[in-house]
Amino acid sequence: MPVLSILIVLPLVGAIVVGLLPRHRTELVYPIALAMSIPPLAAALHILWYFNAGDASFQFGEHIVLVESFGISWTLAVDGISLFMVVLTALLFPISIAASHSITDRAKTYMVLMLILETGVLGVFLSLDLFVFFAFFEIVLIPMYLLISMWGSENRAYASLKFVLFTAVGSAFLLASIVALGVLTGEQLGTLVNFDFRNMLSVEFSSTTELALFVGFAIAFAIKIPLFPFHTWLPDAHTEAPTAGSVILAGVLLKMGTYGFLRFNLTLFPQAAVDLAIPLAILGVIGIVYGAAVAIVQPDIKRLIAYSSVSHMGFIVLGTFALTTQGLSGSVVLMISHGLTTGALFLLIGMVYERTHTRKIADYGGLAKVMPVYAGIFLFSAFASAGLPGLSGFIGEFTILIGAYLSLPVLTIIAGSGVILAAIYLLWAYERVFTGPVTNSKLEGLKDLGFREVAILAPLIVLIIGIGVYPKPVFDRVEPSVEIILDRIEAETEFEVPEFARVSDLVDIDYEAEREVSDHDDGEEG
Amino acid sequence: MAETIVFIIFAAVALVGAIGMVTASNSVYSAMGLLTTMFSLAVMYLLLDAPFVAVVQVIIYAGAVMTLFLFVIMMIGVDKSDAYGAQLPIQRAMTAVVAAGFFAAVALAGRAVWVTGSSAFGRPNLYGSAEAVADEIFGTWTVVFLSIVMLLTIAAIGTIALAYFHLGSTEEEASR
Amino acid sequence: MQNASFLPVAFEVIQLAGALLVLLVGVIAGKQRRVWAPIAGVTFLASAGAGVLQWRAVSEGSGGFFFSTQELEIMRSPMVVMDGLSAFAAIVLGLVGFVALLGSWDLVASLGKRSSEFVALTLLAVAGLHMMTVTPNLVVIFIGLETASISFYVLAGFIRGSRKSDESALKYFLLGSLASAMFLYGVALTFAATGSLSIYGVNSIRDFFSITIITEPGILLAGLALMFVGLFFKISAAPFHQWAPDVYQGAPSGAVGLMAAGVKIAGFAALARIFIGGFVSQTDVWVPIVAVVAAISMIVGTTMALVQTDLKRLLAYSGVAHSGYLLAAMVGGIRGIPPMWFYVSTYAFMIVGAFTIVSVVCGPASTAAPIDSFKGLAKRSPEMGWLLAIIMFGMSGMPFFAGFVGKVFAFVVAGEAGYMWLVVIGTLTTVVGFAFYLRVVSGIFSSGDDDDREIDPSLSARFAIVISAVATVLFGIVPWPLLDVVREALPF
Amino acid sequence: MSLTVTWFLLLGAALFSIGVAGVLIRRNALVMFMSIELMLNAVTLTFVAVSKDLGLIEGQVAAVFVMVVAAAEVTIGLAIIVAVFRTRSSANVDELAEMKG
Amino acid sequence: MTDLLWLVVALPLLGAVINLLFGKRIGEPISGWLAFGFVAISWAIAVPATLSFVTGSGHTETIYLFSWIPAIGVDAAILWDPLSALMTMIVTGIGSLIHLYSIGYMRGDERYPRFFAFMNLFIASMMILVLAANYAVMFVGWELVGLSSYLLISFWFTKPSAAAAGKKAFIVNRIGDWGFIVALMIIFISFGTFDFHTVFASAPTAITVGTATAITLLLFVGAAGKSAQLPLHIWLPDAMEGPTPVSALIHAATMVTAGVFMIARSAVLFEMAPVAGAIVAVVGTATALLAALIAISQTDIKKVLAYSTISQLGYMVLGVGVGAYTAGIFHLTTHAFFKALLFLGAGSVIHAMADEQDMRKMGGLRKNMPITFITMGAAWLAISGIFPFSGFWSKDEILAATFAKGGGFILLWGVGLLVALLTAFYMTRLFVMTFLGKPRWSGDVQPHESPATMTIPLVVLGFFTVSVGLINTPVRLAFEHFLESSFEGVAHIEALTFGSFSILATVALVVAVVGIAWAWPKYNTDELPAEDGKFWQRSLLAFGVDEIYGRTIVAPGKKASEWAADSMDPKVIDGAAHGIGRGISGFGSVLGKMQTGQVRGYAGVLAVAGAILIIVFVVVGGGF
Repeated sequence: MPVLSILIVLPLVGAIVVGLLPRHRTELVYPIALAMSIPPLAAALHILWYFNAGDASFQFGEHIVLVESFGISWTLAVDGISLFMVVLTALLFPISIAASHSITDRAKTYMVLMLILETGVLGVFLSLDLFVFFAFFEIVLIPMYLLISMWGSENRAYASLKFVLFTAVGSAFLLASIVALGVLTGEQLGTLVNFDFRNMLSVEFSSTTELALFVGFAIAFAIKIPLFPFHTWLPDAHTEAPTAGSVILAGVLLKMGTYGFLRFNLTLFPQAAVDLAIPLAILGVIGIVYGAAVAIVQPDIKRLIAYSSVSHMGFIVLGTFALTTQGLSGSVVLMISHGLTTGALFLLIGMVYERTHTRKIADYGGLAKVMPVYAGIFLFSAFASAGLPGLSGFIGEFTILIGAYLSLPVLTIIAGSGVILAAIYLLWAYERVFTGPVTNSKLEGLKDLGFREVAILAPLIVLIIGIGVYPKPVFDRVEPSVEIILDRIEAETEFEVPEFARVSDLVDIDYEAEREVSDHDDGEEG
Repeated sequence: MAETIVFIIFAAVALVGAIGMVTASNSVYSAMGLLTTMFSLAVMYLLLDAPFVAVVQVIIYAGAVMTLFLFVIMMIGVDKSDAYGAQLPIQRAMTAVVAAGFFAAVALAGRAVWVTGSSAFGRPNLYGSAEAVADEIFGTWTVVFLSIVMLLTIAAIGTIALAYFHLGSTEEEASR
Repeated sequence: MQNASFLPVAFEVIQLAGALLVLLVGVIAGKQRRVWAPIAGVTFLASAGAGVLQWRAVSEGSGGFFFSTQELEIMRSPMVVMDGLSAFAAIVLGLVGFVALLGSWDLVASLGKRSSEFVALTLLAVAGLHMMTVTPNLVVIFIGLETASISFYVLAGFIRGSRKSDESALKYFLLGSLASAMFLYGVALTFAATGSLSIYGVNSIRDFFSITIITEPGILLAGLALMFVGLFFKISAAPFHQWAPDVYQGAPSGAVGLMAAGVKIAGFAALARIFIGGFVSQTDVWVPIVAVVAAISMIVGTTMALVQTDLKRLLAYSGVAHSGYLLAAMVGGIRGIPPMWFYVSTYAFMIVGAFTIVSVVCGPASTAAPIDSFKGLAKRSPEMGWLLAIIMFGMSGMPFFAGFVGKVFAFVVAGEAGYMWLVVIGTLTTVVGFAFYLRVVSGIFSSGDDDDREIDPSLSARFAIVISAVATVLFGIVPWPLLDVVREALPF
Repeated sequence: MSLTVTWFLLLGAALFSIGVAGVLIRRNALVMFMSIELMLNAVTLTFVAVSKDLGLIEGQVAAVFVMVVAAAEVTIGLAIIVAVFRTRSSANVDELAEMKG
Repeated sequence: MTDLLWLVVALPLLGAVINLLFGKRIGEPISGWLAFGFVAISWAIAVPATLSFVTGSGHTETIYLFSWIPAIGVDAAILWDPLSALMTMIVTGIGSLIHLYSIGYMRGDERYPRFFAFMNLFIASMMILVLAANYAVMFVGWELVGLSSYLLISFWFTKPSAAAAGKKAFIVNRIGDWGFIVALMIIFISFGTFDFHTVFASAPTAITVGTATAITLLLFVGAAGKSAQLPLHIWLPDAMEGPTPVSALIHAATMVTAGVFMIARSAVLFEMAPVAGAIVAVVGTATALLAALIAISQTDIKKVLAYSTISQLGYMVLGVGVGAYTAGIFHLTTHAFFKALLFLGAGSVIHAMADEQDMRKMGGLRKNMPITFITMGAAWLAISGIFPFSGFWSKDEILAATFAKGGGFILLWGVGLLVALLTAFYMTRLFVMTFLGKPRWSGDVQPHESPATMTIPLVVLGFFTVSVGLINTPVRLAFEHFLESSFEGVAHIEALTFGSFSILATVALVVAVVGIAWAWPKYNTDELPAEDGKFWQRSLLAFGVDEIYGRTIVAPGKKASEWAADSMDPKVIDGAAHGIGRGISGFGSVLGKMQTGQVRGYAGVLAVAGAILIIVFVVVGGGF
C-alpha cells in the first residue's frame, strides 16, 4: 500500500481536521493538532522499521503519471539519504507543536499552517519528480512566511519578506534549471519533456550545460542551506520566528538545501560537482569560521544559535564536497544531529522566552541558580551542538573532519578551528546567561521547567545520546546510498576517490589476531 | 490616361485636405479638411469601380458622421487656444518624423510589390455594383451582417449611458 | 441559413437576446432590479452551456466550418468555425462573465436606473469578445474586437461626473481606436499580400501558403506586424501597455474585473487563431519577436508593479507581466496553446476575484485603491483578508495555486522551443513578483492602525470572491481535469 | 504611365501616416478623433484598391463593414468627449493626466 | 578477569548518572559514599588484572566491545597492557582516596550530589582515555575529561571568576584538541585506521619521518593543551577556582598527566621523529623553568601548588621527550601521589582556616594540625627530591636519562638542576610559611585538625609518597621491567653505569638541600621578608602571559568578529541585497516617469513601437 503517499497526506488531513474545528472551541485546537501530528510520526517510524539497511536502491517506490504530455508523475521513494530526513521531520513537528502550547491568538490558523508545512517538507524529501519536488520546495515558503509574519516579534514583516525573497531568488534559478533539465531529458528520451529523476540519470550533457544546470541548482540550495554569502536571512528569520517556527526552520528547512546538493547536484551533474567541489568547500569553510566568529558577539541568544547553524551547515557542505564516503555519510549524520541539537536549543530558548519575553543575553544572569534543570539541559544541548564526544554532534563533525581531510587537507584543518570557536561562543553565552550571581531581579521568581516541557525535550535528548553512543544503525542505512553517489561520480568523471575514502578499503582489525601476537611475545620472553 | 489625371488631382486634394485637417488652428477648419478628403476618396472609389462603396462613403461618412462632428464641435465651442500651436516646435518636428517613419516603414515593406495575392478566384474586371456587393453581403457575410446589430445596440446604449443628462436631475454619482 | 445549424453562433445569439431582454425589462420594471437581474445571470450561464454543447459537438467530430446562406459549392470563405478553441473560449467567457457579474453587483445596485444599461453592455461586450474567437475571418475578428472595445470604453466611463472615470474612458477610447485602426490596416495589408481575408476555407490564407511561397514578403510582414500591434495593445503587453494602469485605476472597480479578464482571454484566443492557426508557416519570423515582447512585458510589468502604491495600478502592471508569461507560452506554437489556456482561464478568475475584493473594500465605484487601505484587512474581516491572500499567492505563482501550474507549463513549452533565456527572465521576474504580492499580503496580516471600518460584502460579491479563490486553489492542487480539457482546446 | 494599384496603396499609406501625425500633434480630443477617422478611411481605400486589383468582392464588403464600425465608434467617441467636456469644460487632452506613474 | 574490564568504565558512569538524576533524593552523605563505592569497586576489579602483569602471567590484549563509527572503522575497544593498567591503578586508586576525602570536605554544600556526579563522570572519562584501544576512543576520553574539568572548575558557578576559569580551561583544552584532531586526520590518511596496534606495527613502513614528525608534533600540541605545557599553560592556575579535591584529583594526579600518557602511548611514533622528541624536551624544560620561577613568588597556597604541578609536568615531558618513557611514567606515578597529598593537605589547611588561602595569613600551624603537618612534610621532602622519598628517584632518573642523551641535552640537564633547586626553594617557602614561624591568622579563626575522613587519605598517600619511589631504585628496576611489554617496539636507552648514576643522584641531592637551606631561614622568621622587588612583582603576575594572549589573540579576535557582525553582514551582504532591491525598484520608478498620464505620450509610444515592429518584422522576415 502506498505508505509514502499516506505519509505525505496525513499531515494535510490533520490540517483540514484542525481547520474544521468550530471557531469558538479554541481549547480543542492544541490537543487535536498534537493528536493529528502523531500519525505521520507513526508512518515515518513504520518506514524506518521496514527500511532494509544494506540495500542502497530507492525503497517504498510509488509512481503515478499525473500529466502525460508534460512528463510529470507523482514519483515517491526513500533511500538512505532521505530516510532520516523524513523521520527527523516527522519527529520535530509533534515536538514543536507540543511546544507551542502558549500560542493563543489565532491558534487554529497556527496549527493548520504548521501541519501544511509538514506536508510540504515531507514532500520535498520524498518526491523524485523534479516538478513535484520544486512545487513542494517552494510551497514550504508560504506557511513559514505566514508563521513568521503573523506570530513573529518586532520587525517580523521585514524578516519574513527577506526570508521569502532570498529563497525565492534561489528557487527562480532552480525552476529555470529544472525546466531546462526536463526539456533535455525529454529530448534524449524521445518524449517531449520528462521530469522523472531516474530518467535524468541517463542524460548526457555538454560540459557547459552541465555546469550551468549545476550552478542553477547550487544557487537555490546554497541560499537554502544557507551557505556563506547568502546567509543573512537566517538570523533575521530566526529572531522573529515563533519558537515552533524556529525549531522547524533550523531543524528541517535548512536540510532541504544540503539534501538537494546530495540528491541532485552530486548525482545528476557529477563532472560539474567535481569541478566546483573546491570553491563550494571553501565557501563552506568560510561559513564555518565566519558563522562561529559572528556568533560570538551576538547580543541576542536566538541570533547566536542562528549563526551557529550557519557554522554547522558549513561543516555539512565541506563534508559533501570532500567527495569521500566518510564526508558524505558524516554530513548526513550531522544533518540529523544538527536538527536535534539546534531544535532542542530553540525549544529551550522558547521556553525561557515564554517566561521572560526577552532574548537579549544582557537581560539574563545567574539563571542556573533559579532554574537548575533548565540550565542543565541547556548546557547538555550546547555541548551536543559544540560536538562533544559521546553526543551526536561529535559523530557527524568528527567523521566529516576525518573524511574531508582525505581530499581537502588544508580546508579541513581550517574547518577544525570551527570546533574551538563553537566552544567559545556557546560557553561564553552560557557563562553570561547562567552563571554568576542573579543580576536581573525579574529572574528571581522564574519557575523551573515543568514536566510537560521536559517531556518535550526528552526524545531529543535520548536521540542525541543514542546517536552519539551507538551511531552504527544510522551509518548502516546511510552508507550504501552514499557509496552509490561516489560510484557514479567515479564512473562519470575521471575523479578518483582518495585512498581509504571507501569504507571497503579501511583496515579491518581482527582482535583475536592481536591477542595471539601479544601472547606469543610474553610466552617466549616470560 | 484620363483616369491617371483624375487620380492625381483628387489624390492631391485628399492629401491637402488631410494636412489641412491636422494643421488647422480652428477645429472647424479641421472638420472641413476632413470633409474634402472624404469626398476625394469617394471619387477614388469610383475610379476603382466600386460605386456602391463610394455612395456609402458619401452618405454615411461625409453625410452623417461629419455632420455629427460639426454639431459636437459647435456644442463644445471652438476655442482657438488649444490649437496645436501651443506645443514646443520640436514636438511638432518629432511627430512629423514619427509619421514619416511610419509611412517609410510601410512603403519600404511594399517597395517591390504591394499585392502578392493571387487573383485566381477573383472575377477579372470586377465592378462593385450594388447587386454584387449585396449578393456577397447577404450570401457569405450574412452572419456578420447580423452581428452588426450588436455593435449598433452597444453604440446606442453607450451614448445614452454616457451623455444622457437630465438638466435638472441631481447627479448622484457626481461626487465619486 | 440552410446549411448552418444554430449551434456555432449560439453564444452570440444568447448574449444578444439576453441583453435586449434586460434592456426591455429594465425599461418596464424600472427600479426593481430584482426582476431582470436573474436574466443576466441566466444568459451568461446559458451561453456557457452553449459553449459546453459546442465542446461536445467538436469532440464528437462534428465541429468544422459553417457557412451562411449561399449554396455550398460556390462558398469560399466560412464566417464561423466551431473548434476546440472557440468552444472552450465560450465556456470560459460565459463563466467569467457570470462571476464578474456577481462581483460587480454592488456597483450595479448603486447605479439605479442606469444599471440595466450597464448589465446589457457587459453582456454584449462578452458577445463581442467571443466573436473574436469564433470567426476565421480577419475583418470579423476586427468587428468583434471593436464591439468588445466600444462597450468597455463605455463601461470605463460609466461613473458620470467622476473626473478619473472620464479620463480613463477617453484615454481608453483614443488609444483603443488608434490600435484598432492599426490592426485593421494590418488586416488590409495581409489581404493585399495573401488575397484572402479568412484563415480557413477555399481561397484561404492556409491554402495560399500551401501552394505559393511569397518571394517578396514585405507587405505580408508589415501586415502581421500591424495585427500584432493591435493584439499586443489589447492584451496590454509592453510597450503597448501604457493605457492599462490609468484605465484600470480610473474605471469603476466593479467593472474592471471583467474588462481585464475578458480582454486577455479573447486577445490570446485571437492571437492563437491568427498566428498559430493561420500564419503557421511564418512561425520562425514572429516567434522570436513575440519572445522579445514577452521578456519586455515581464520586466516592465514586474518592476513597475513593485513601485506602485495603488492596488488597482499594481494589478494592472501585474497584468502586463502575466501577458508576458502568456506570450512565453505562445512562443511554443501549437504546443503552447494548452498551457496558455490553462494560465489565462485561471488568471481570469483570479483577476475578477481580486477586483471584486477591491470593490468590496474600497467601494464599488472607487477609482483609487491605495494598498494602505488593505492594511490589517485580516483584522477587519478575516474572510476577505484570507481570500485576498489566497488570490495574491495564486497570482504570484506559488506552487499548489493555479498560477504556478500555468506559469511553469508556459516555461516548459518556451524551454522546449529553445527559449531558455526567456525562461530565466521569467523565473527571475517571478521573484520580483513575490516581492510586491507579498507586500500586499504582509499588509493584510499586519496589525493595521485604527482603520477598522466594518466591511460587509454583499452575498453575491462574497460568492464571486469565494468562487475565484476556490478556483485558484482547486486548479493549483488538482490541475489534471482542466489540463485534460485544455489539451483539446486547439484551433483546426 | 498607367494607373496601378500601388498608387492607391501608397496614397492610403500616406493618409494613414498623416492620421497618425494628427493624433500625436493635436491636443483637442475632437481633432485627434477626426485623425483616427481619417486613418480608417485610408484603410478603406486600401481595401477597395486591393479588391479591385485582385478582383475579389470581399474587399469592398469589408470596406462597407469598416465604415459601419467607424460610424458606431464615432457615436461612442463623441459621447465620451461630451461627457468629458461636461466635467472639465474643456476637451484639452493634456489636462487629462491625473493618473500617472 | 580482563573481560570485566568494561565495568571499570561503566560503574563510575552509572554512579554519575545516579547522582545526577536522583542526587537530591539520595541526600548528602550517602551520595558521597555511593560515588566513592563505585570508584573503589572499579579499582578492585582492576587490581587482579594488574597483578597478573606483576606476576608476569598477564598479557596485553585488546577487548572488542562494539563497532562505534563504521564509516572510519572505529570500534569501541579496550587495550589492556601494563601502561594502561598502571594508569588505571593511579586513577581509580587516588580517585577513590580523593572521593573519600571529598565526603568530608564538601559537607554542607547545597549541590553536594552534583559534585560527586561530576567526580564520577571524570573518573569514567579518564578511564575511557586510558583504556582506549585506538586514537578515536582516546580522543573521546580526552574531550570528556575536558568537559568534567569544566564542570568541576566552575562548580561554584555563582562565583563569576569560577565560571570564567571553567570556560577558559575548556577553551584552551579545545585549542589543544584541535591539534589532536589534525594529528588524527594525518594518522587516518596514512594508516586508514586508528587502532594503536595496527598503527604502531605498520608505522616504520607506512609513513616517512616527515609525516611522523608532523603527527607527533600535533599530538604534542594536544598534550600541551591538556598537560598545561608552555603555550597553553594559562588555564591551570585559574583552575584553582574549583574545590580543592578537584584540584587534587584532576589538576595534579590524573587529567593533567593525560598528555604525558598519550606521548608515552605513541612512543613508537615519537621514536621515529627525533626532531619532535627534541622539541618536546625543550618545551618541557622551558615550561618547568618558567613555572618554577612564577611559583616562588605566589602567595596563594593553591597557586604555588598549581605552578609546581606545571613545573613537574615539564619534567615528565622532558623525560618522555628524551625517550626515557619509563622514567617519565615513573615520575608521573610518584608525582601523582605526593602532589595529591600536597593538595589534600592544603585543602585541609584551607578547610581549617575557614577557606583562607593566603599563606601570609597562616604560619605556626604545626601545633594545631599535626597529622597534616607530618604528611605534608613527607610530600615536601619528596617533591624537593630528598634521598629516600619517591621524588628523588623519579626526578633523578629523568635527569640522568637527559644527561645520558649527551649533546645539547646536557644544557637541558643543567636547567633541570636549576628547576630542582627552585622547586626545593618554593616548596620549603610554602611549608615554612604555612606550618612554622609565628601564627599570623586573625583571632576569629580556630584552626583544628580535619576530621578522620580527610586525614586517613592523607596518611595513606603519605605512606605511598615515601614507599613508591623504592620500587624503581637503580638496584632493582622493577618498575621498568613492569612496563617493558608496553614499550617493546621502542629502542632502549642504554642504562647508565651504576657509578655515573649515583654521581648524578648525589649532585641532584646536593642541589635540593641547597634549595631548602636557602629558603628555610628566609621564611622561618616572625615577619615575612618583603618580596617587593621588580622580579617578584612580575613573577607574581606570571610574567603577564595572560595579558599578552589577551592583547595579541583575544582582543583582535573579538574586534574581527564585531567587525564581521556589525559591518560585514548588515552592510556588505545585506547592503548588496538591498542594493539589488533598490536597483530594481529604481528601474521601476524610472519607467514610471515614462508613464506621464498624457494620452498623446502613450499614442506616440504606440506609433513608434508600431513602426519599429513593422521594420523588425520586415528585417527578420527577410524583406530586404
